[in-house]
Amino acid sequence: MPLLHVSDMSHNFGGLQAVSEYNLSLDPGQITGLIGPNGAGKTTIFNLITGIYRPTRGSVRFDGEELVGKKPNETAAMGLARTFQEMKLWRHMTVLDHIKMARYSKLSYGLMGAFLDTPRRRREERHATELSMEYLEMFAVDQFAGQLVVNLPYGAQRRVEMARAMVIEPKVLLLDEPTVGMTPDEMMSMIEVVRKAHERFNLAIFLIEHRLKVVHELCQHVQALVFGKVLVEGAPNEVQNHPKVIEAYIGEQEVEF
Amino acid sequence: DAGAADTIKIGFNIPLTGDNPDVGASSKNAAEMYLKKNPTVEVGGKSYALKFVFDDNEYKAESAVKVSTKLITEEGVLGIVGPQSSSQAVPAGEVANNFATPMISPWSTNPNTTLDRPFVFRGCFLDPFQGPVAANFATDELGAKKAAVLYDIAADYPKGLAEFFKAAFEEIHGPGSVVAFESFTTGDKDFSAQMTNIMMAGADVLFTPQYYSEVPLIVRAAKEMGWTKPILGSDSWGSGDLMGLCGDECKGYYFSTHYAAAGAKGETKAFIDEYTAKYGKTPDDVAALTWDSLGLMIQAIKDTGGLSGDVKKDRAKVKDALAGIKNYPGITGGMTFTADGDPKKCAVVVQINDEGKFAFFKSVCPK
Amino acid sequence: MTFNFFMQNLVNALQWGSFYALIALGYSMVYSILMLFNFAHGDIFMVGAYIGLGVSLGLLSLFGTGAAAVLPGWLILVLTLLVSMFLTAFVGIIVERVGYRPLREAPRASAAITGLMIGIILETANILFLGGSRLKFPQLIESVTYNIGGVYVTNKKIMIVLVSIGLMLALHQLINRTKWGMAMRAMAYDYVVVPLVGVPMNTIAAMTFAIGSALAAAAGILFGLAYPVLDPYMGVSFGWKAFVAAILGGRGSIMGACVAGFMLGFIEIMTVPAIMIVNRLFSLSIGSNLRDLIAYSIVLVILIFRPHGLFGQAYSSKLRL
Amino acid sequence: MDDTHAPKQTGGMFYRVGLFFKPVPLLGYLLGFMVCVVWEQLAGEGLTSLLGLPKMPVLFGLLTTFKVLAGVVNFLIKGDAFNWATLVQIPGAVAYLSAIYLIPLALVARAVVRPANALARYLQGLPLPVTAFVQLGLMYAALHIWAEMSDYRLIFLKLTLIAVLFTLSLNIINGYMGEFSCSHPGFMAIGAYMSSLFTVGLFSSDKVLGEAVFTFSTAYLSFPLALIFGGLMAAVGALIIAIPSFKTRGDYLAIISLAFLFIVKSFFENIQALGGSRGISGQPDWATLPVIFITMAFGVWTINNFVTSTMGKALNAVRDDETAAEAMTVDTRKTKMAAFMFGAFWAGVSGGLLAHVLRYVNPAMFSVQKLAEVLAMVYFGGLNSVYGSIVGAVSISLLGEALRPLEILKWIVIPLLLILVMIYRPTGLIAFKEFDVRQVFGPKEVD
Amino acid sequence: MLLNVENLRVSYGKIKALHGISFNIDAGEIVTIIGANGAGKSTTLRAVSRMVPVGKGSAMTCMGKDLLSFAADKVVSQLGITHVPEGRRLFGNLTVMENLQLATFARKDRDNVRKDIRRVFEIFPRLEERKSQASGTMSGGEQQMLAIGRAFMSGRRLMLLDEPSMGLSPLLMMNVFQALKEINRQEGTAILLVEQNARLALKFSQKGYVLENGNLVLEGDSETLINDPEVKKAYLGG
Ligand SMILES: Nc1ncnc2c1ncn2[C@@H]1O[C@H](COP(=O)(O)OP(=O)(O)OP(=O)(O)O)[C@@H](O)[C@H]1O
Ligand SMILES: Nc1ncnc2c1ncn2[C@@H]1O[C@H](COP(=O)(O)OP(=O)(O)OP(=O)(O)O)[C@@H](O)[C@H]1O
Ligand SMILES: CC(C)C[C@H](N)C(=O)O
Ligand SMILES: [Mg+2]
Ligand SMILES: [Mg+2]
Repeated sequence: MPLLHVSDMSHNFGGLQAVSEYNLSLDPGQITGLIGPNGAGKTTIFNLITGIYRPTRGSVRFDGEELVGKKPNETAAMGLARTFQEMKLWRHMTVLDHIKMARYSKLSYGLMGAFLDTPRRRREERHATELSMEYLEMFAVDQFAGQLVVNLPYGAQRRVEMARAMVIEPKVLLLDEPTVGMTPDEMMSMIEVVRKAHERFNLAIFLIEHRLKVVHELCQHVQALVFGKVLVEGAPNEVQNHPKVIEAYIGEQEVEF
Repeated sequence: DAGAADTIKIGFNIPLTGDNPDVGASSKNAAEMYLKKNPTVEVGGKSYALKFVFDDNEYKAESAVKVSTKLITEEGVLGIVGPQSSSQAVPAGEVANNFATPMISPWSTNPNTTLDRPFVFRGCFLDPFQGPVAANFATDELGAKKAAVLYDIAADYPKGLAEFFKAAFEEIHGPGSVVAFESFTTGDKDFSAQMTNIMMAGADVLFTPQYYSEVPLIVRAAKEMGWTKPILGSDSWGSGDLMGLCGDECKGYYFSTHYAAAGAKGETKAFIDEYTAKYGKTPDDVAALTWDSLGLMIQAIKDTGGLSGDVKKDRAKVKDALAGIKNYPGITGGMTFTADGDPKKCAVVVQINDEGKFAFFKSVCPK
Repeated sequence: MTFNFFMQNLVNALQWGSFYALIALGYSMVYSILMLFNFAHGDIFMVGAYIGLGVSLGLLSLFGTGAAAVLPGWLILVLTLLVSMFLTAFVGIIVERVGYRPLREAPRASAAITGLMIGIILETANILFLGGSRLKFPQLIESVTYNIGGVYVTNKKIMIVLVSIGLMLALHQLINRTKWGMAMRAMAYDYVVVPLVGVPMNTIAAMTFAIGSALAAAAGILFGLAYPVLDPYMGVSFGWKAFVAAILGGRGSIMGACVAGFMLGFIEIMTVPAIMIVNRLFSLSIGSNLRDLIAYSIVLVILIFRPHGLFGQAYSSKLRL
Repeated sequence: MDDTHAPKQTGGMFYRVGLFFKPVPLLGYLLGFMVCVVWEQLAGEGLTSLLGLPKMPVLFGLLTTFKVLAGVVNFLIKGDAFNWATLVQIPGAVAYLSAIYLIPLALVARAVVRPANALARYLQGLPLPVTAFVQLGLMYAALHIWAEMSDYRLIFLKLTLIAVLFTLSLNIINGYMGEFSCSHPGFMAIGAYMSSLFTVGLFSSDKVLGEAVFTFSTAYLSFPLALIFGGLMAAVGALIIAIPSFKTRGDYLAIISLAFLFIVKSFFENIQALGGSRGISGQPDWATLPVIFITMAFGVWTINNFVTSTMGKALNAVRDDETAAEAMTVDTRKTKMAAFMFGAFWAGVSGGLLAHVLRYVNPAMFSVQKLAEVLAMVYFGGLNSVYGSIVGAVSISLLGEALRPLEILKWIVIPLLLILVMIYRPTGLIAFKEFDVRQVFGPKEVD
Repeated sequence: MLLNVENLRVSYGKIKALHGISFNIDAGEIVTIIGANGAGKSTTLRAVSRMVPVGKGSAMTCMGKDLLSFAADKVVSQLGITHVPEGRRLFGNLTVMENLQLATFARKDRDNVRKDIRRVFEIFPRLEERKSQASGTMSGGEQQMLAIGRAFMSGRRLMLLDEPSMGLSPLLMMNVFQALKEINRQEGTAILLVEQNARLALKFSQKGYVLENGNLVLEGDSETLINDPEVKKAYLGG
């Protein structure tokens, strides 16, 4: 049984059919890519899976459990972590606090612990800190631990966002254009980071990208989405060279101006 | 101060800022006029310079407590005049009583201000007295059988008085004779809804124990709704500004109060004339009552027959002297304190005549 | 409980609602465009009323009163309205310049605090200059009461309601049909980039305040006609209640503010007869004093069912920190 | 990169003063303050008369100074008579302040650096409650002696401590959570009334609430229960707002909470059983300085615990980006509710204290004016910061008292000051600063 | 010369972002600035459009006029320099159409406005389909189109483009660049382009500058730069 199984999911905004009859099955350890023109509905699919929107129709099953109707924090706590197309970081919080925050659902000291600084709270907080530091190191941002995120270079911010998602200890990671705005160098190191995380935790990854190179390097399976529908899916090479995909999405790459 | 030995300090706990700065201004005016007239007091054959300390309570309970404490412990006053409104006078009275310092609130009509507080006195009659005065007047002089009441629920004084009026009126005419008992909240400006109810109820008289600033709006709302019957007010109407705000619309109506400015005689007239000359307006109740309360305080100081210089002992002496005062001839009437520290005094009912003056109509004294 | 009784209250509520609506409108202008709680707005209303008082007294002394009058009362009223709206607009512009422009990058709540403080300064300045006592607003036009089938209506009430509605419609047009209005709405969303499309941001901000303040002045003068006692704190409770109405209406919606203003007026006025009716029907004796309690409970309930206000769109508007 | 900017340049006087005091731990200042207050007990009266001051300056000379200044202002504006000799009181007050407080404090604090640091280091090794007990005990002792000099100081201190707690409890919502709540005076009212109901209703005879139910001499031991009862009722009130308002985001909380404030006020005005607009008086005199101090310290401690825990920091996450918070497993609804009710609880407790300090409570005390006051304290001091709330509450209270002689002008000066602070430090004087109890109580590393 | 910048210095508080850079643009020219994240590219554009204050000694002229004497909105309406900022920054509460109309706020030529809107819709047909959608709900790519369209409406002597390809699909990215080229050709609009996709940018432009840590370290025509081994290594991905 696949880890994440989406069947016949549709959603519309007012009159606009943003996603229609979308299907996905993602096995543990698999990396699937989602490409498609702007406005095709890729981000919307992420939002539907994680519970930000509720699909008009269809079901999303994760580890055998139905996700539709669950709130984003619940889906996340179950092991579905994500990053955002336009990074969503907390302006006034330090890097370490960002990472620790993702342990929220794993803390069990409760409100009384929060108010009264119980030994249990101290223990759990200490553990969360240690764990967070490990992740910060893994994503090479540990030297920024005490700083506010806004003061970090762009690439580092992206890695913080990724580390934050990883601390949830997810089974599936949803990445929405993780290399947007990066130089080729930064892009390459991002690919490495994703690959490492994948290998280390046998993570299933669902990835939105416009950079075909990234898709190519990472994905075993790719879906091409157009107008909310999957147009073609298969191995990266197949999809990339599919005439329909070229027509709708890739275009002639070498144009002369 | 240097030579504190031969000065007497009186503190004033009054609202110089906040919602009602004109109350503070009137109190201060009266006090300053008093000081001009009586810069020194003779006590036990020794002459003392009078010194007044005015402190602002911002029309807030919290500040009134701080100010009282400050006046007593920092300024070392012998006695305190004020606060004026019960919402400040009740908590400030607690402080004064705890520090064993005599306090007279000129204008607070809430029974709790003086209750069980030997050091706290007041300069005016109480609501339980004024209410029946108004009810009897409505019955006897206006021939009313059904009455309507419109009052501010959120302010201590109108609310209390409205209730006392209702009780008194219903005692005379039976339960239900107050056919409309309508209220609003401090700061309200529109009374049309309440007036519509009152019109429907078919009352013979409208009693509205409101401040002079609200009276014009109430009167106008009444007239706009077609009200043609008498309106009766209370001591809070008696401000020099009432007619300036209300104009012709208020003429012919009545209110009960502490003194009648028009047609006053003797001391009262002297006070009114002097005040008018000095500040350009007729003194309102606060001014007159502050004057009297101050007078009472000074009288009590004189009655001690001599001050020891130890302010704590002197305060106790002043309190005893205050309690013992008999028939003090105030400009708002003769005063004798009951055991609670409340004066027995007469109320007058005035009518606003065609010249816009508050003309004496009737005087009612406690039995 | 007659039809008359209901109609009478309806007429009263219309007038009362007009004030809330007019003030809420000015509030909403600044709120929806600059995304600021302009806690000084109630006090600008007060300033407008006092300016109106000064202007009308000036005009009356110039053109005479009573039999010696050169100009009719209604003309003086119109002049007073125009001149005072103009002058109060300047007060608004100064408030914007001093209290809000320096804080454009600051958290919105900080600007709300400056607004609150400017309000206090305006009140205090009034007391300093005019003393604490109340002033009477001159009655520029003769009051005439019409008895229409047992319902009492005055000419002033009619005029107040009409003028308010007229001003509201004009404003609605301005916001939704002109490029100035468009610029204002754009500014609400992202003021930083407004200059990048060639729109003079400071001018728009100043104009927003100017229009809002002019409306407050109009409200102040009409208020003076209806309730002729002015005091330095008259704007405080109006300010807070207009704040409720402006947000209840829904952010970005001028019409919403207007409707919510009327609605608040209606609720406040109508609870009094409603309580009376309930009392009669069930022979209870609930006091009409529960008005605030009931009125604001209704507001609460409305917000439970329409969490984004009456006309508001559902987008997040966190305080900018 | 060409040149690096280390903030190393030896700056002006402030910098050097800062450097001078850098190694002083809190314990050092507390010892210094202790010496000052004892010194004042001994020499205060004498110095006062030596300097020709009419009265010992009770609020660090501020009151004296402004009283004289108010005289000057009245002379200039209204032409009131002014005794020019009183001008001497200003330097007098400054001299007093320096001789009794500033100089001894500076010298002692600096002189005890070594032992204070050693002691602090030793204490740091002990469990936190012990450290806290010693240092807070010292702080209390010093304040107690300070307040003993004058009952005016005492009431000022009591009300200020209450204001600190009240301000901080609002900072949870307006600062840490970033919402704009207007209902805090309402919570305070609930706390004040409910705790009064408890104490007056059960333990003292009163016209409104009737005869005392219990009469025993140790009744004051039940005061904490009264406060908790008040706080809990306020928290229940908060629930009424929290349920509808956290369905939505943004500004609606502002009006829902404002509506709630109006409702609460109207409620207490109308309930005759609670005295209506007359309020309740005759609360027992149980809110003594130690009670208030302990309550305040405990309140600050729990609030600080909360906002520094991951649970509490979720508030910041919710404020800065709610979608991201949810995506990171934060239960935003629960977090917001908890914070809101927690804030309301402490507001209720501070209300209970206030009622028992004033020994009177009426609905008019909890108006929008109170709201303006506490908002000013929160934003003046600084958002999202325990230090900020302490600084805000203390400085606004102090200003409010010190400027009282200016009468009406006070209400020009204070607002102007606040506007200036908002313009130059839009998030308040000390914003976004974490309060680490161990570090505060700990030694300062000398390098 | 259309735009001449001398010794431009900008700092954000204590952080110095630009240390005195100089460059120029001729009428109708397309110029690219490339550089790593945080090099100061966006800052350069913001300085030209007067969104950030510049430091002492900086001088900028546009067609001989002192650019520093124009306020931000006048730079757009009087000099015709428009700026498409990083992250698009549309007015999300306004519709697509309103966004375009607003951009003509200061324009007096009402007749041309209508024509220009038609032009925008020709270049980006998707925008016409979504004419009355609130722009905030459009997808990233759609928003980018609108941002360019909006800039086109408000002035077209010089367009400052901050990473226009960010988040665009490959096809759309080509379309956008083609559209820009067309605007450049037909209207003679000069373009100052900031891009992460350096290869594309250099191909697209005539002249290029390389910015490193707030200093211009290299300049030349695009051809030369694209073949420069250093540039290749650092910015073109080997
Ligand atoms: N608002 C700001 N406040 C403080 N520093 C800033 C601000 N904006 C930019 N900086 C700093 O100025 C420097 C240059 O930033 P700029 O945004 O111009 O870089 P960029 O080259 O456009 O980078 P990117 O590719 O990430 O967009 C960076 O060090 C950045 O951290
Ligand atoms: N809240 C919303 N209301 C209305 N329409 C929406 C909303 N959110 C998205 N849309 C529309 O749904 C479509 C799909 O948007 P989505 O953000 O999923 O695109 P995308 O595939 O992620 O594109 P991109 O690659 O540009 O990010 C777009 O046309 C967008 O305008
Ligand atoms: C009329 C007043 C302002 C005072 C009033 N008698 C009171 O007790 O509060
Ligand atoms: Mg997307
Ligand atoms: Mg940039």
